[in-house]
Amino acid sequence: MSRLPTVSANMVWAVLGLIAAVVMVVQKLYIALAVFALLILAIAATRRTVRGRAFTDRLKLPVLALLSAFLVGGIVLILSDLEFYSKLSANPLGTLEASFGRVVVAYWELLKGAFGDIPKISTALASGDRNKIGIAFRPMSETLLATTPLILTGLGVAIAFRSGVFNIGAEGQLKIGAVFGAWVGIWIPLPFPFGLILAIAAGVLGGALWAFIPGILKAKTGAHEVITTIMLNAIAQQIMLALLLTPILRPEGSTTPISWPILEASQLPLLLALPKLRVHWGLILALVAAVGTSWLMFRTTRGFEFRAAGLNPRAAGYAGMRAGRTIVLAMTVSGALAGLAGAVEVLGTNRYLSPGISPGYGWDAISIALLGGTRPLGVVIAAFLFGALRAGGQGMALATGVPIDLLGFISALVIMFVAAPRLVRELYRVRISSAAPQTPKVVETPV
Amino acid sequence: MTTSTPGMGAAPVLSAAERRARSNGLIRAAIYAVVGVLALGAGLFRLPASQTTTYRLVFDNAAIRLPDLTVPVGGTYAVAGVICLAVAAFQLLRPANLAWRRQLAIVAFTLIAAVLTGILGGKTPSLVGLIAAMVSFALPIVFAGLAAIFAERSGVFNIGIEGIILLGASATAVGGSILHSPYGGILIGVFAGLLLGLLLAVLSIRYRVDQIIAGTVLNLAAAGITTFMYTRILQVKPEFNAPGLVGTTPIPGLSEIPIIGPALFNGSIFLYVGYALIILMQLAIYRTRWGLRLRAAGENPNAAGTIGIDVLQIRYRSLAASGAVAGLGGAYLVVVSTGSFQIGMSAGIGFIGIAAMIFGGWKPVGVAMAALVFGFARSAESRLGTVGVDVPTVFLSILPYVVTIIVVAGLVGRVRVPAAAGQPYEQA
Amino acid sequence: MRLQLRGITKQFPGVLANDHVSIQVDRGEILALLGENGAGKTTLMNILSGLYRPDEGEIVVDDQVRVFRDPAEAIAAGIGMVHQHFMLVPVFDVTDSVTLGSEVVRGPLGVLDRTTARARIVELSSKYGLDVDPDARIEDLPVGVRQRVEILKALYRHSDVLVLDEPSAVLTPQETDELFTIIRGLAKAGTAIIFISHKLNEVLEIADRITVLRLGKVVGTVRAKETTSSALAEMMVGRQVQLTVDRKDAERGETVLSIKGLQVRDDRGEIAVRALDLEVHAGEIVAVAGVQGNGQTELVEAITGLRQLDAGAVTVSGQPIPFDPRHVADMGVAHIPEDRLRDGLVRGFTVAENYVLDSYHREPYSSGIRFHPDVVAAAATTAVRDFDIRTPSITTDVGSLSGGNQQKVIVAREFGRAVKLVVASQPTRGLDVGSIEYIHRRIVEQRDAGVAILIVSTELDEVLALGDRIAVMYGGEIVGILPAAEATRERVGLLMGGVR
Amino acid sequence: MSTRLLALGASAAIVFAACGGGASAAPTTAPTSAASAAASGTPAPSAAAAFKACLVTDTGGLGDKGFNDNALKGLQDAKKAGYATEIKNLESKKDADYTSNIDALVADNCQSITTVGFNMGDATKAGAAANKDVAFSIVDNAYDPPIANVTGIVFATEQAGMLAGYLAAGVSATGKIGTYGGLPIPPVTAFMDGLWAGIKYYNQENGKNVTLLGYDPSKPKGGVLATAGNPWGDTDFGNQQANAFFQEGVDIVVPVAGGTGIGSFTAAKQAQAAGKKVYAIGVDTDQYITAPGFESVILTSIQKIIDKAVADTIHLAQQGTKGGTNYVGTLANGGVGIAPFHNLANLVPAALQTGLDALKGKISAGTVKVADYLK
Repeated sequence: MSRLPTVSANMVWAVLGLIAAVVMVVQKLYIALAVFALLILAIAATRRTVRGRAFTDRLKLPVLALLSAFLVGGIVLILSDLEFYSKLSANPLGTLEASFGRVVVAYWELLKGAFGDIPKISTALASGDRNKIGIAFRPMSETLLATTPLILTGLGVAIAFRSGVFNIGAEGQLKIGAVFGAWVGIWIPLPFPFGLILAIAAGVLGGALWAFIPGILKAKTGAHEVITTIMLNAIAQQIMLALLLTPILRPEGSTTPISWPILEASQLPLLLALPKLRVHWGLILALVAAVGTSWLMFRTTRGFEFRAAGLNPRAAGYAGMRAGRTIVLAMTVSGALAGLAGAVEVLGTNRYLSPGISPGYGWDAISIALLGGTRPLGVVIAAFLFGALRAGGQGMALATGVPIDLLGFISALVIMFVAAPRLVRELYRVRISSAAPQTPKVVETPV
Repeated sequence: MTTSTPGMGAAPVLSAAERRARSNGLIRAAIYAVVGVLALGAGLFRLPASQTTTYRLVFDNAAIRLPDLTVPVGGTYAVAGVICLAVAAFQLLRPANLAWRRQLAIVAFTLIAAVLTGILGGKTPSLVGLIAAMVSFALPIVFAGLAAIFAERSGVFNIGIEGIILLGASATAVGGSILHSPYGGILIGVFAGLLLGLLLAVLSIRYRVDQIIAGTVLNLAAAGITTFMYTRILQVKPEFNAPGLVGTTPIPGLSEIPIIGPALFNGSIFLYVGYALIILMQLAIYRTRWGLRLRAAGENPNAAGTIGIDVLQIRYRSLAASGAVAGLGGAYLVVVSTGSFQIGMSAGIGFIGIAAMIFGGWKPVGVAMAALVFGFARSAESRLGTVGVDVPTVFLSILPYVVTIIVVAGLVGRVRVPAAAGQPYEQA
Repeated sequence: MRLQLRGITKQFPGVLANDHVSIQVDRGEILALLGENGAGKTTLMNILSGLYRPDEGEIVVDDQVRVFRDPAEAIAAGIGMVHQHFMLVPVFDVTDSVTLGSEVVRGPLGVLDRTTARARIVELSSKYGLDVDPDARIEDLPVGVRQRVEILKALYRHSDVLVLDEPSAVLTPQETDELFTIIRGLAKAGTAIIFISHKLNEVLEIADRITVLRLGKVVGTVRAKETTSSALAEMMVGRQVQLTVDRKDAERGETVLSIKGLQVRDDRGEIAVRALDLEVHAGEIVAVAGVQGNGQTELVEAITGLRQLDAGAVTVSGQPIPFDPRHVADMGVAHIPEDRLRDGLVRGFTVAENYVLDSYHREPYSSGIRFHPDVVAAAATTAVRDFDIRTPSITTDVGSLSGGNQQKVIVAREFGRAVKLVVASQPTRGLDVGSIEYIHRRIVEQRDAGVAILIVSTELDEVLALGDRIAVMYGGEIVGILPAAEATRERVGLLMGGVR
Repeated sequence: MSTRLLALGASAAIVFAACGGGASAAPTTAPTSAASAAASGTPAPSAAAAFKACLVTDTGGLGDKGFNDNALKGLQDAKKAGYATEIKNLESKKDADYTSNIDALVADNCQSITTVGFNMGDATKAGAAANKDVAFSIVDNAYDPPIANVTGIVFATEQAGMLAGYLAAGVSATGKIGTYGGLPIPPVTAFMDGLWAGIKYYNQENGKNVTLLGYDPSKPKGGVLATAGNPWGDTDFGNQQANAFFQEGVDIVVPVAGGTGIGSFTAAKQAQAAGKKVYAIGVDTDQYITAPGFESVILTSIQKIIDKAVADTIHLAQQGTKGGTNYVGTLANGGVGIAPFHNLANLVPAALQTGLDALKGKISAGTVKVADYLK
């Protein structure tokens, strides 16, 4: 074990960050990249006060995890390029450089796809053309749109984690929420806010119901929620598909698995009245849910119970809290948020239900909850990041032809690195607060 | 929770576990009885005696010919009812929850058979085909289930099996194509699975990643990377996705046994490897030093560690074995059922394998039986469609999942999970 | 054979667990390792058994320096451990449990030869008088037998040195006597024994020599015949110890806790407490003595609303207690649970949050569903001052405090409100002497203020020091209640073993 | 220490990669690289002949060896043929991507956008309404009334299916044909309707009693579906299902379930190896070509000539026709058809070929209608 003073490690980071920042600015690369580099710089250089260190320590892990994941993703990108091999022997250095270049361009396009293109934005703003402005801000709007369900499912999973239950059933809860929300949104004609509210409530109820099942089974029989939620995910998928093939959701005589459109009065209105900007009030709902979750977890007695149960269910029981009720409640709230995500997708983004409702939001939610340290604010930030990945992937695919699936792989790597602080610590030899993101300890239960 | 075990009744001599077992037994008996009475009633009074289903017992080209078996639908229901009632009576006479899995399997099997016969009324389906499909559907589930057993018996909860199957399949396809041999592909697939199992072990043991998260990572990464590689490489260069096929090897004589011969003795090498694995694992887990230590690692790793057994090594090896068997499952999908890698071809088999492990009581033979029950459900589903029956099949599709939930919830009997499964073990 | 540990040093983050510890034990000798909790005894033994590697120092077996990289090497060198927490696999039978790791096998595939293994166990069992059924399942065996299985494990491996870590913690005096007979027999047969304990009397009774550890260092080694318990106690805690608490006589008031015909079941559904009657009055301390596992845990859980009553009645000030710990707390019952980190505190929560763990839902900490962290912070600040809790701040994770301060957080929480009855289970287990004195003083203060106090402890010294009346539990029943004046160590000890 | 150095090296590599990439991606160099073109931020003023054609695939996406892949081929062909100077494609992963992908392509200055699948019907309609200057087209969907800047590309798949059914009925020795689908949706059932009609027609013509297993237009809920795991990629199911058919005496199987079908081809190949004379009929594209390895199995394929339709639509768009019509691929206009028999031509006797030609003529002429044979 080397016992270099930590300062030197920090200095290394600072210098690295500085170099990266300078290079990026000189090369007219994107400002966001420079900001990213500055972030590392800041982490390295922050004064080592107790608060400051805790803060930077908390940031180091996610930042390094992201960095590592993108590094590995880049290597995969190079290695999956068949031309790379054929050219390598002829001109090794040039080929390597070109490949590295392609990786950087791919990531660069990812950023532009996620946040927009600054020159484009400024020209659009200058022109004052609503259409152009809409187009220029579209990437940002798409990122926020993709962020919305991720915040909600991420919050749900985070609440469950914090309360000591492993909800990996957000995917199924989202689908049932979507089915419930769609059903009400299609069939119950009420004037504007009421139809919408009822449909949202239905979605919340659906998700809550679907999470209540594993919750009550765990509380009453000890059935391990990981198993039951996996099974319920599969069942939810089948139920959704089956219902989409019946007149319960689709027009009589229709042969496509697409539901009726949601009634106008039950749709979530758009947030901005500019063309191309699809981001809708669901985002506000998600942010409110985040504030609400924060309030629930830290400012209510229920939240106190959830957190206590997550850390030490036995002591919580001794202090008079009801373990079973907490599990059921935490699962239900978790599922309600996932159900809300499903409803928001149906009522706001798609305005109909079809089998392609979720690309795996429920699984991303696990990454997001971990990456966000199971804190509401962290979840919002992590969801934004994943939303940016999802939306930016489109830009990357468009400009460079790199399949979006690379990002699925990269996001899996992000969870791996975040969940393995020791790995990151070993790779980079940096000090990282040993407090790993909180995940429920597996409690001894019969399965 | 430990603190709130509600005391049911006040029978003083019974322990809580026994009381629970007895009440479970009573519930089971009651359910069997009700179902039995319904089936019997339907068979005797509701269904027309004239309606029959004709099962064909042999394939057209079989050496040994048997006449078709014509069964009355009502009669089948009645027989199913009688069997259910018999199981109920047996359960009542033997109050402990002995062999509840077996009871459940018998009842489920009988009922599906009766319902199937009913639905197929008037048709002439092939019974031997139904059974052959049951076994074929069961085989990949068996591999996934055995992989799950390896991991969980050693104390690691492996939900990454689905991902390992998918990656193992892609490795088989690419490896077999490069080596121009499906058998080479199998080896590569198994080896890839082994490496992935080790990766899971390194993550969960060395880097203390929560086992469930590590498995989830593997599943997500597998889905992402295989799709990425498929679109980027295999799509462009299909020659990397042509590993070839492994043929079937009928066992002379045995494969001619009517009804079951074609199902059990006319398969690819995977079928026979599957048999060998089931038997060897069953024996090894309960009869050998290796098995004893494996179980100790999964039940109480501290006990094993303090007497000098290297628990971590056991877990590393078991996960490697788990990965290898899952990889074998992936290889099966490629070189037996498809001949190439396809996106998403694992289709949930890894999760059904975990379900089979639970239903099978963490025992290899149990897994085989559970896989047959699940395989039967799928086989029935497929057969119904084949002969053109107008019923939605969603209920058969979700059957394995629902059964698993019922089993893990202990609603039908007590489930005994390896005590340390899912818990990290720290070796100084 | 002679075993020496020379200059063993082991550092854990923040703790120097062993600081140049040297001990020696010879063939046929019984060496006791005496020390308080946290003195470094268990660390030392884990080093000896190959679970930990020492930072410095060496292990010498018969004048050869040995390095144990894992338990297998220690076992091969003839060192057998009986751990404090039994290392057995509940679902295995005795034969499998004993042979695990040193299985008898046939053939290259390692097929288990259970017949031979079983025969050897039967032989060993009868040779040393252990009386163990080789076919019984571990989970069906009582603790005393499980311990004998542990000893059998060591014998089966031909251990020349047998290390027993706190072996009597779960045994009745009678079982302890039986154990001592076995140990002496083993020593006579030539085994070297290391006997780890924090109980002075036991150590004096069994050991030939006694090495005392304090804060990771060896304080000294004495011959058992040449020392006294008070001398040992002083060595152990580093100063003159007063094992009694200054207190006035009890002013007994009205009945607060009344238990009649109580029957309670344990987690497995077995009857743990049967036909138990007990009363605790205001202003008195009733101490329940008994060996661990005789129903005390279930009794306490029944009184505090954590466990359902099977039969009988428990009332506090005449009101029956419900099966709801919160409701019971609201009736004025304070509970200090037996294992603070398992039952009493939430690690990961701050000191302030732990301070309100059972009152967070009440005014002024909450109103309705709203929780007020600022109010809690203010209250916790006061409590930290009042109860002398040494913590960097009230936002510190309670898990990072010392055991004594953790216990003070619980005491502050439970005594910080008006209570009629205090139920304290093992209130000083594993604490240093200073904290023990502090907590005892607080308990007596409560008594003097007219609170009824029920203390459950397996430490005879604590029971004798605090109790105005001493009740002894055995097999789920109270086998005797003695006034403090009549409670001698001997009488209580006999009752603890079930001898009325 | 060495690990630390390694980590440093890796980090440095990122930075230098950034330098290298930045340099090589500078706007002025390497105009052929798609990456650099996009990296330049604002589009370069395009030459008069420049035409950018783009494609959005459905969820389930590429790799289906079916309509998504085939539509992409059409796009690529359009570029080869010079109809488009630049092409782009985007994959959809979820419903919400449809609109997003269309908008992204519009923002990327695509002049023609093709979407694939009826799922995208609404998104395409909305996109077309918002971007009147872009020529849209959609595969497997038509609008009534047509939209001015959308070309609906639909196929009378059932016509080709009917030919295939007739062929299969003529070739089958056992008199049993089997089919199954991924989901019971029109693009799938159209194939099956065709098969049903073709078999029925054959039976009427020749007085035979060939039957179709796995589908009956009068029982819409029935039929075999591969929905349990993954409708379009559960190859094991495809294999098992084909075996189930073979066991029921079927000797020609027609899987209509994307990648799942590969499993059925495999089953047929295996059955052939075991001495059975069984065959399969491909769908969407000529799977003899697109699913290599099954040359001995694939009798023919029921083709929707999507690639040509897509390429032609792009050509029209390039020439200024933005839409306003629905293109219906029929036997008559060559938009649908059955693929050549390739290796298995010897299975089709001259008489059968004559019958096929006659039927094709009648369907083309409208004297035989599929719908009449669905009862």
